[in-house]
Amino acid sequence: MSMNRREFIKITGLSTLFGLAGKGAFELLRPGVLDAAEHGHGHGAPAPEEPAEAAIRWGMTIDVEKCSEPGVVERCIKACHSVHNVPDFGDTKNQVKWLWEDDYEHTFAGNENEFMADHVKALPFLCLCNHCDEPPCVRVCPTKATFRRPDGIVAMDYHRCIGCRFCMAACPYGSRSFNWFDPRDALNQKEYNMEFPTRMRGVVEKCNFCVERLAKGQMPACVEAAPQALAFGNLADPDSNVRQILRKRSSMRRKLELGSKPSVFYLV
Amino acid sequence: MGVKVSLGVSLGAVLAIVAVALVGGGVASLQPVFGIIVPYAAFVIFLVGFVYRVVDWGRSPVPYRIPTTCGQQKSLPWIKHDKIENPSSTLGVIGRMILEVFAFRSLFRHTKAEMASGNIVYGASKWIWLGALVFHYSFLVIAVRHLRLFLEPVPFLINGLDLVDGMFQIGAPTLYLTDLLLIGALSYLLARRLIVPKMRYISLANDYFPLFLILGIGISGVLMRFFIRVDIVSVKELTMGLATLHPVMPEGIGAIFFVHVALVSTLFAYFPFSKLMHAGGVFLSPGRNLSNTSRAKMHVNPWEYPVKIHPYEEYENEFREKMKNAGIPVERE
Amino acid sequence: MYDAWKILVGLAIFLGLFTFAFWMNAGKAAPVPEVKIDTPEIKKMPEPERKCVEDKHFMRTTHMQLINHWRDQALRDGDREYVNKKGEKYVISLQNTCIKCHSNKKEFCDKCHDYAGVSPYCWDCHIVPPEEPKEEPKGNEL
Amino acid sequence: MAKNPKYYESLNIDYKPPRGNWMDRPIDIKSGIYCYPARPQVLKSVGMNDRSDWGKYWVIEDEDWELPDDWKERFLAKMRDMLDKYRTFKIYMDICVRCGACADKCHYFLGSGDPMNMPVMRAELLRSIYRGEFTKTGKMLGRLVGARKLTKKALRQLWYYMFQCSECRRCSTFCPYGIDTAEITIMGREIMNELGMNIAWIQESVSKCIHTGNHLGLQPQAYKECVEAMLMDIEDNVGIIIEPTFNRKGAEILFVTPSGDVFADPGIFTLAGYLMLFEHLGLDYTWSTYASEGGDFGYFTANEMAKRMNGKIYAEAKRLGVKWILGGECGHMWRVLNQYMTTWHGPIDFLEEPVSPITGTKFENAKAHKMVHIMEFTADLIKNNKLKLDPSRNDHLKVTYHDSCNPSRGMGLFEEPRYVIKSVCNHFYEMPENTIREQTYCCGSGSGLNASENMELRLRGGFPRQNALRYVRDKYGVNMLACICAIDRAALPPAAQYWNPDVGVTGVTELVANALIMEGEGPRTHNIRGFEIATWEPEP
Repeated sequence: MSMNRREFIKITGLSTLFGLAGKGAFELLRPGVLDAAEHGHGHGAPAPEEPAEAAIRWGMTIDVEKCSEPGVVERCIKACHSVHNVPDFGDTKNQVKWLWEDDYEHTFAGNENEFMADHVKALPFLCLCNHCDEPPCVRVCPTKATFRRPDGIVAMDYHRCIGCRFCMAACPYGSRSFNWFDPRDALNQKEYNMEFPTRMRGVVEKCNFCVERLAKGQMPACVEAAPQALAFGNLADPDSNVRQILRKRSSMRRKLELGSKPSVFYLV
Repeated sequence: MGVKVSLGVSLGAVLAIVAVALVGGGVASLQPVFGIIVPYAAFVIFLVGFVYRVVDWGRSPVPYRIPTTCGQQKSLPWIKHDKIENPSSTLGVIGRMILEVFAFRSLFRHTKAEMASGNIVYGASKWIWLGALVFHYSFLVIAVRHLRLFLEPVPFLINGLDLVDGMFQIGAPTLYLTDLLLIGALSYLLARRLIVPKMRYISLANDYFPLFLILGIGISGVLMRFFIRVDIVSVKELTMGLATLHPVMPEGIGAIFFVHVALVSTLFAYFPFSKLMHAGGVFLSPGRNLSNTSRAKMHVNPWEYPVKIHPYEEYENEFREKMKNAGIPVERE
Repeated sequence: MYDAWKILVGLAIFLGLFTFAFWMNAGKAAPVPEVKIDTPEIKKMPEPERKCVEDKHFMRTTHMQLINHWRDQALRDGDREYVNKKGEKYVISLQNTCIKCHSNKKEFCDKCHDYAGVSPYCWDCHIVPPEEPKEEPKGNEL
Repeated sequence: MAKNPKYYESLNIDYKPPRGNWMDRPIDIKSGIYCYPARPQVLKSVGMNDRSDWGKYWVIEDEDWELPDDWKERFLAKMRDMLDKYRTFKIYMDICVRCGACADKCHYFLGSGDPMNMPVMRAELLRSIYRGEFTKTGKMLGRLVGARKLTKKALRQLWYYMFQCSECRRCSTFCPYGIDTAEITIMGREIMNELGMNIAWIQESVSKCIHTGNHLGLQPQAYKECVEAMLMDIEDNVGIIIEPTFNRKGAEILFVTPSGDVFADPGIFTLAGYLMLFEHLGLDYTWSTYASEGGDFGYFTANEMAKRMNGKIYAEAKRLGVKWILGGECGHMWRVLNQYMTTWHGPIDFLEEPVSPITGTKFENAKAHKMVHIMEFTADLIKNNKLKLDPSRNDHLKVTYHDSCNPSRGMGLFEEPRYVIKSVCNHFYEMPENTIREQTYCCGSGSGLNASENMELRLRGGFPRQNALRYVRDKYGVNMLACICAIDRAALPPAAQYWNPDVGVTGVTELVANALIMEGEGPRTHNIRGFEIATWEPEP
């Protein structure tokens, strides 16, 4: 555990303070230092801020028609929510959701295909965090609790979340939920997934593309639950499964006009 | 003996204490000296010295009732009396003292006067008030927080204070706000003495020394919490030993702990002999703790003695003829 | 002494405040907590393998910083492998590495934390393993 | 008289102190700043610690101040005695943290830039001796802890700066511990008084007062003449004939005012104001030639001397058999009356609790003391509609009010004079808030420093007040500065002449008398000063 500059800053909590006070101020005082410190750190991975050709960009394809098969959507949602200890408060107002079902009009509100086939309009759409390439939620987070990993996953550090909900306002897809109550009140203690933590009251949460499973070489829980409908892979690799699928099938992405570059593709 | 000497001596003294503690704390056989004997001795010096100083002040009476009046006196019933700034009752005095002790009321009045193109201009200047207030309150919270090492079980309120102080939950162990504030405020108070020419002129080594000392206490504490870790359970074993009067010296406590303790002990022992006695003095200062009622009630001076007042008889004897000529009545024709 | 009554009351308050801890502790012993490492998971291990990721002294003084560092390493950098001073590798996970062995929070974590007045917020999110009912302390054992 | 600094020179004040330790600086005793020393024979005449046993006259410029061989022992014995007698002294020596809150609050510092005039340094002069001679740490560590031994140099320095403090207490308002530098100065002066080291201006006044009853040394017939001199003016300008009484037994009220009011312009117009007001009310009162001084220059020498001088007032009240005492407009007179008088002489059971014979108001705040301030008295009259007033007679005046420092910070008399002024003047403007009420400035000449040889000090010390005055003069056209202190009325005119040449100085009671519609008065075309009201331009 050698102590480099970034760690020093982190341990004393100054990085957060600088985050709050504006990194710009620090830049003014010591131009380049911060960048150098951040770039100098790490395990070979470039810092998240760095725009560079990444080797990995995780993405997902959702075959909408296959999702309409009975039980698929429910199975996916249950798999996701139970593995991540997502609470169910039973009402939409306080709902916490990582993966959920919505209809065509809501999913593509504002840029519906003008004369979309009727049967498509009637299909259920699985919604989740789009793990955007240009995530607006990351830009607004004052504590950097939300950040974009080098592999394209938009991740959250719940320890840092202060519950300001700027990210919820910034996300165009409604992918984020706020814990108005202690989530453990709405979870069955006997059904806890002991390998994954819960959240606490006052923080925002969302889909994490199952980073903890990817680390163990597993597929995301939803993909595992419905392999016929969902596919997951590296969008940066032209030969990956998802790229091959996308080469063959026509797809849609949500709210492309916003320029956030979602990584979830709906196959229609 | 200029600023450099004062600064050098003060800083040198603090560094010397650090050095002695580092060396001594590193030697196992000396650890009981630095961990037990020195703290006990310093604490006793503090208590006895403090009480002695206050009692010594008490041995001198307050012969006259002369508080500074910073507001309207109590006079005619229709004139609004300033009960706090010019108290006429014990209650008013208590109010004034509470404001003074807990909010540094008088320091809050602080303005700065400067010359600008031939005129004196006055500016609000609350920084010294803020710096002093932040320093004192941070120090208080830090001191109270340390009770977790001297009480078992740790009272709910102390744990609560700990949580509030670490409420930003930055890092682990969590960063205390008061640690930042204390060191920030002390740095301000020190910088002010060094940078402002007037302050530099009036500052003595015994102004710099306590600043360096408390700064040293703060820095060694922060180092111990975040950088040069010590086993807190062993530390509490030691501190509980002190607090239960059954001192024990656990093994394996790092030297940084002894540095911290040595500096704190120095502060305790230094306190009664220094300007830090303002902590007791502020309560006893007759400039603020008296009511302005000497016209309504007689204040008795224990050593008052009669004096020779030029008697009227002598006066009349000397000027009788002149008085009679001027038509001024006299006692004896 | 003049105003003796007022001054003595003030001094009594002063002495009371500063010797508060002595009075509170009078006649009490404050035994140092002993942590238990007799969880089923640890018992399963053969004696020589019963060791934590780092040595005991390091863990006692610095575990919180290690965990904090782990958090950032795993969560922010996606690096879930910890190499200790001896070069041994461990998976970085509070839930799956630390608590797997130390499944007795009450007897292991809380003992010292309560003693030292430390209230870590780990358990706000991380799940405390259910402890076997017979290990629950029965009332006050004073 | 010392050469006064030119206006622009005075403005060239640098508040930045020199480098280095103050203890190393040579003492530069400047003429124009200090007052002449007291003469041994004057001290002797009042039985004070005279210098007759070593006898030499004392020349300020000399390095050697003709001190007795045992001067150190005398000084330190007196200091020990004072420390044992005054808790204030001990605490104020011990608890200063040198926070610097007082540094730029002193009018002498603001007017001179001399760093030793920062109140904290003035106190350090004595505090350093306290540390070096009375504390163990000071004896051991010496200069390191700001301690020094009592030397002739230290004594000279102490004397020089203790007589550059007018004991106005402005600094103590800002001190977080209420350390009252005025008290430290009082202690310092009293200790040095033990060596006969006082100043002529104070000591001559003390001597005269002990002898004749007033600082000016007016013998009874002269005092009476001075008062009566105003009667003709009043007759001319108001058309009223007044016949005041002196030393009259059986009067209800004894009136005591500083003798400055009977002698010098513009105080005499305040005196005329008293006469007219009391005549109008038909007050049963008397003047006294024996207790013909409210002020107390003894206060600037030693506690005992202050008490000796002040004692005449009660002695005279007792002799004449009055019911209570009314006090005129004066500064340190009222500080002494308020803070010391009852303790010195009390309990005062030969007088009655003061009740206004006109309104029946009981002055409960003076229950034990039995003495009422003229502003309290007049404010009560106006509030109860007992005075017919025509404030338009003061319409040619744009008035501002100088809170005289002693009644402000030694008493808290803020609203009464304002109420009175606003009732008798239509044009009243406050000076900036940092310069009034509890933050008011001294006139620059208080505590016996209104001699003429120290005019530079007085003008420099008067600068902050005059600077504030100039602000309202320029902004509102203020042309009259009202005050309730005789030293103000003596000291503000020369300072105003220097800094604000077109602003006059007046006592508040003069304004009252000018506005007062008296029964049987003639046509009021002229004010008390004898100027035609319509065309009058105030002269300083």
